[in-house]
Amino acid sequence: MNLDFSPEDQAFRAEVRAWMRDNVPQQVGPSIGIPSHKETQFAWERKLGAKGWLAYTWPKEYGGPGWTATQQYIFDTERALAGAPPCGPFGLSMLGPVLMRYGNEAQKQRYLPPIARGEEFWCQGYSEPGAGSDLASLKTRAVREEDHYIVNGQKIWTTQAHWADFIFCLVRTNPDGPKQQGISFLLIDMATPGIEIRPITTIDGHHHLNEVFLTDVRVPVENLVGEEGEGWTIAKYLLTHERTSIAGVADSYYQLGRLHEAVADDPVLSQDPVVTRRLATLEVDLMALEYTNLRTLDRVAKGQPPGSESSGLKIKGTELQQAISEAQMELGGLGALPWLTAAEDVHTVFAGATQRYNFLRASSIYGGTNEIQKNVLAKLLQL
Amino acid sequence: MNLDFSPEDQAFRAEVRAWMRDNVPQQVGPSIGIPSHKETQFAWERKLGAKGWLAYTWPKEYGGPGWTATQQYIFDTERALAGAPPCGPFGLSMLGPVLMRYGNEAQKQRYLPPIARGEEFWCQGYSEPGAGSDLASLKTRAVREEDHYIVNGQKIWTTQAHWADFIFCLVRTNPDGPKQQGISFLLIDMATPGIEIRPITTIDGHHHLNEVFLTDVRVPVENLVGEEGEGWTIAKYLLTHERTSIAGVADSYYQLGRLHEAVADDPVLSQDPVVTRRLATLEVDLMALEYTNLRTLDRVAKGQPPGSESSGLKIKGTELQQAISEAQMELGGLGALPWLTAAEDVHTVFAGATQRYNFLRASSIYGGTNEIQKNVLAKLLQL
Amino acid sequence: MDFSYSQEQKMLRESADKFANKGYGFERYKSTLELPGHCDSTLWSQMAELGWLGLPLPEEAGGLGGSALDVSQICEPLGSGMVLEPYIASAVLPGRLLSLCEADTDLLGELAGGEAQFAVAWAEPDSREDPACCTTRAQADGDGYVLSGHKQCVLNAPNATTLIVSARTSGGDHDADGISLFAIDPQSAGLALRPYPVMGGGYAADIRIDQLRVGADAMIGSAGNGFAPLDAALDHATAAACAQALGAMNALLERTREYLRMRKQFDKPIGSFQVLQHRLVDMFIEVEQSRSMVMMSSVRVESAEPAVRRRAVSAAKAYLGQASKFVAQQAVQLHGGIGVTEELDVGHYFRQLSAFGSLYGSREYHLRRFAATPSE
Amino acid sequence: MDFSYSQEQKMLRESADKFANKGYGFERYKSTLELPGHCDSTLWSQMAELGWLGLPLPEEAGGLGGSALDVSQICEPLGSGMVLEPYIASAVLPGRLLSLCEADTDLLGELAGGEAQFAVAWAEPDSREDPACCTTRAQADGDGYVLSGHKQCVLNAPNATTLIVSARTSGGDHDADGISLFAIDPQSAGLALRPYPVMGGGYAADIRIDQLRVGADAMIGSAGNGFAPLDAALDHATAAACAQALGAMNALLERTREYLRMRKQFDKPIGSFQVLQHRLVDMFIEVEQSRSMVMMSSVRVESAEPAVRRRAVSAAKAYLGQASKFVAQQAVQLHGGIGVTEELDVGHYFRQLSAFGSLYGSREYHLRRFAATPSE
Repeated sequence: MNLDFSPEDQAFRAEVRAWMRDNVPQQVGPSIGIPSHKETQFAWERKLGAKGWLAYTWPKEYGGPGWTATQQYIFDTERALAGAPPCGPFGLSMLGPVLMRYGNEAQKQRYLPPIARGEEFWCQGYSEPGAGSDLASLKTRAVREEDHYIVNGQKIWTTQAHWADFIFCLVRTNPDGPKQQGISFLLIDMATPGIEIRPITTIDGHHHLNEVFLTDVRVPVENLVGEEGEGWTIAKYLLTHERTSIAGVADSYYQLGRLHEAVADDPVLSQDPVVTRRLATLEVDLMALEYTNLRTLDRVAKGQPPGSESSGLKIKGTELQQAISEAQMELGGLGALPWLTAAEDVHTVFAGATQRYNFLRASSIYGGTNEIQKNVLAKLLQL
Repeated sequence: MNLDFSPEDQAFRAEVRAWMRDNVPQQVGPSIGIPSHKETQFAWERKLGAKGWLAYTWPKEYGGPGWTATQQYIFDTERALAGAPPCGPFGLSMLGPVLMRYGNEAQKQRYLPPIARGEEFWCQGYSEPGAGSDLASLKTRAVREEDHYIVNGQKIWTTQAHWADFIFCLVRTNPDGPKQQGISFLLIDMATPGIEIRPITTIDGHHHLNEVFLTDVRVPVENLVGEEGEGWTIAKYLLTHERTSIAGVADSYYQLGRLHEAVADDPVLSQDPVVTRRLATLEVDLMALEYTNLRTLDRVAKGQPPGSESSGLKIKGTELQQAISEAQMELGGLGALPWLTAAEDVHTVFAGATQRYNFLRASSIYGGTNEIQKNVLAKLLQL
Repeated sequence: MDFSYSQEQKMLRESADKFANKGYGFERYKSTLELPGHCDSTLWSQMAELGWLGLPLPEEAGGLGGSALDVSQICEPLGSGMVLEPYIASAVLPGRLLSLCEADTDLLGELAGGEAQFAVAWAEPDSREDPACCTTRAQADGDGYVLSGHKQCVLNAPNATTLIVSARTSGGDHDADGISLFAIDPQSAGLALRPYPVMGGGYAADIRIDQLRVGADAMIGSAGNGFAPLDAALDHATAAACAQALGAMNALLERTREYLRMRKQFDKPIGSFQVLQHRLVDMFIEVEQSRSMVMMSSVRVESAEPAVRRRAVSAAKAYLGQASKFVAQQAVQLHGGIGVTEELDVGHYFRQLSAFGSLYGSREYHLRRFAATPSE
Repeated sequence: MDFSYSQEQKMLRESADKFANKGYGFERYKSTLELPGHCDSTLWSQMAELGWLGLPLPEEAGGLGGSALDVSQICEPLGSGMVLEPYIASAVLPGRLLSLCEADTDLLGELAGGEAQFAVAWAEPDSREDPACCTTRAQADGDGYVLSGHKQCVLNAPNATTLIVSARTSGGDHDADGISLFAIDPQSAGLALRPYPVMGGGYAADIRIDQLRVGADAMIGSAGNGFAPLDAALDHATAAACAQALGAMNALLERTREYLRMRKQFDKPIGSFQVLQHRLVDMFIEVEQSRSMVMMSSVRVESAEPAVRRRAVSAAKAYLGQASKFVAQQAVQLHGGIGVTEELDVGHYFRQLSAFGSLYGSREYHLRRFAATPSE
């Protein structure tokens, strides 16, 4: 057993850290931990794309750097510790792996390179008003008419649909039989006539989410990924794919570090043993999560499937993100109460804390609520 | 709204307090909060019985003092604050109310007065190895043969069966039909041939519980309470009967008070803000429970049924008892670790803390686990 | 002992229920958020007409001499109806404060009539929630005073026609003695307000006071004796805020219960899942325990004994600080996606209860104060 | 980075698994509780033969030079098999301590061979878990020392043939400098042991030392420099105790899982109830996170950098202090009635984990130490 990164990996870390130090622009480092403006986010992603580091989990043949799992983890850690936001996951971590596995050659050629360069932005069309935790009961219909599908339906909770060039959608191509069957995976250009976006403002006061209405949207059949009816298999593949950064450990270290600094700067809080204890419990919990995450990384790096230790990463990770933001808000006291204040204030940890606290309530809901996660785990435990 | 007791009730309180101060013997005050030896417990109960205060919830006609609900509450509070143990509930709070409502005149005459005087001690024969939370699936059979029932079966978790003169039992008199039906309520003399007691030692290291085996036990038919098959109705009556002291508020105040004193005496703990905060949270939680309890008392005193506020009393009450004992144990540090030490040590709060902590794990299990309690509440909320 | 409400209290509550839940509602709440200062003057006048603004004031001053329990019967419905009008900041707190200082009745009359709006400026960036910590200084100067200092998060200051400011005329920064109170026109030279909306709605301001000159008649009460009435008035405001939070908690409980019964996933109501059932039960128990604490503190805050008053109010605020966060978090969680949007009132209650946690003293502040106040 | 165990470590674990779960078991545990000192000398000899007692000792001293990670591979099975033999108190802690002090090899040889039993007396009633707080004094006297003081809860003292006692030869009561270590025969005049069983099994004693005379050769290591090795050895013992607790936690998880699958109520396995399912999932997650902390601290405790070692061990003990209590409480709760009896091993694991919470530094102590130790 050896808990230290290899000399090569440490050298790699030093390289990434130096690059981040020189290249993360001040206005991109969203100290409140929620996505910033479209322009700054896109500029940052294109900068990474130009460096060849945007699609950091991809092999070289598709425009990624071809890093090992450990390098990917180190990169994401250094990104977070530099205060830079995560890159939009929809093209990178969701569609990318799907196309590499299920896409045909033409689809790979067409769609992967622009994602890796940061030139085309994707969103995800999974959830529907009646299909949240019970995703398989989705109703959006795609009816084939010659060389097109005609798509009708409604998607909801579509993150950054208003930024996106494309959406990948689960649609029902066959209304008969068990509900998991008859679902297909379609790529749709957001510029297609019949697509309407309605913004949903979330409780952090920002516009990240949308409803997407599809009315007689014509989608070329070559935009079908895999076979008709294979959509559920593809969706499940995606859900189990990403395990080494799902816990958000580095982002939590970054936020906890900012809280530590803010407390140290405060003459009263820094002398309060109750506050000291609260920060220590958060840090200890974060260490437990970190080493659990590293155990998973070690398995993945060795080409093994993630072990049972990985099961709790999302649950514990989101709980901890929420607990840290709650501590930021509460220790901020009255100073955390101003709402949606001007940008210059947001860069103190307490001023942005309330928005982060609100924003992060979604973290235990999206991608399968923590309750659903526990149902799944209970099955693994054969209950 | 008025939160203070009436002048009459305050005078009553002063009277009880004075009597307790003069009459609670040192060795009865079980500072570890778990039943002491049979002899001391019985002597204490008979002392209360001689004063006419043992059956403190009963009307005068049955040998109780005929107090109001408020006086009963005050009495129990003063008893607890004086460090005296609760009296055995089986005759007093369980069988007593059952006989008053369902017993015939002969049964009342025979059984109630000795309970009120502390001369006959009862235990409760409900649970069976296969029927814990699912009490209605009990299997102990009572078959009528002329003027006797022949009882065969096994009871478990029978508190103080080894102290008891009698046991009241739920038995199955009719094995057909829905399981809630066919259950009857029988009174059985523990001296009857065919009754065997096997002790169960609990994790506090003491002997409170027993298994009771019944083999061809002959019980006169006049010992049937109510009608044959009415046992389930009677059992449910009991479960909903006692609401005004179920939370154990005063006992928790007593234990928290002892912890406060021990902390105040300790030069390190008394100066630790983390400890101060922990005690404060416990006390605040206890106040919330106390005033919720008082709301129920107010309704009962006015002849109304307990309101929805009473639903959480047992859940919150047991959680708080457990939390206080956990604080006693943890703040005791190494001083709390000696196991089953000599009696003279037990009278410091820290030395008895581990036993209390262990003993109280049962509090969220007996009388319907807290999980079962929440199932019942969920039904009340119409989920 | 009696936990029932008087006929008058029931009528107050009924009237407030009607105002908040029928007359107000989510749409009105959202449109009020569009108004400057999040304040709707027609509603304020209506509150004056209903007698609510004068409720906390003594009868001698044209008020109704209402008790804290009376006030709580208004505040709980205001909370369940998410009414944004600054009833506590502009009526309860300054009303109690002026009454306790035996201030002149003109000010009280304006308050009761709804012509004036008030804000009490006591918190400071370094005061850590303790009204005795006051570094704002009032230097005697001729027949008046010159004030300098910095006040933080003064609720309703942007709407106020009169500010009541605590400033030290003697003593050290942390002394209870030596604090005086001044009624100040917010337009005065030497005052700089930085207004901002507060999470959950309502406006506040940070205030810089720089060599502000006031006459001797600006002082409310007597010199150096401002702490006692300020502390008591803040306790009244805190108890009222707890009642308001209870209203919001109960609304969230009701909405979540309805949602669990109505919303289906996997072909059955999500309320049939045991884990969600128990979660709702936990919320229910917290609401009931919080209700007990609101009753208790609304009565005990009237105690003539400061220690009794402080322990009661601190216990209630500490308890509700935690319970309200639990209820709000679980309400959002159980609503899933729709719970984290601004489209449903659930998210707005969530923000209001989050703000409640930090206003009128955090849980940590009140736990400290509770522990530091002897019980007998 | 590599989280896998070496072949040797796997073999150690297998052998300990066999010893603990096949050779030992609940019946042997209960019969050991009947023995004086809760100690079974045949088992102790067996441990010596297996090489476990010498495992933590350097090869120069006839030991196996095992790492803390090696030791953890013994301790986790000992925990899951509830083995009562004082492996940590009498082998790991004194073994590391003597090695770090470069004590003479005779003592180490006796330890490895199983002829001697040890106990380390460092805690005091007022030391509050900090080994630097030492009021026991060793006064130089001729060519020896005279010791006086009071030691608390000295694990295994009633069985020990040699006590290692910390006593101050210089400095103030709370100074890390000035603490010396002495090897003392427990039969010496001036020593009074008050022995008692500890919750969960095992014996300890409180020790009064009154004018105890020892020769200069009783001192282990050099005068006044005892704190550094004591602190490091205690960290080794703490890491080992965490591994042992992990074994017990995992055993409880397994037993509870089996019980949920087997036990029926309302005509179905209780494991079909969602609330109990999620509770078991919570236990499972806590066990996995605890396992990560045990791995981490078993490696980092070897760090030459005291700050790294302390942070790692304190983090692990603080985490497991809470996680073990949660797992133990839920195991009892989910077992219902049978869980609160001595008839099932569940209740005994529960008591052992309760004791673990207070031994080798409580969660509160380790959180304080963690926060006070700079991270870089």
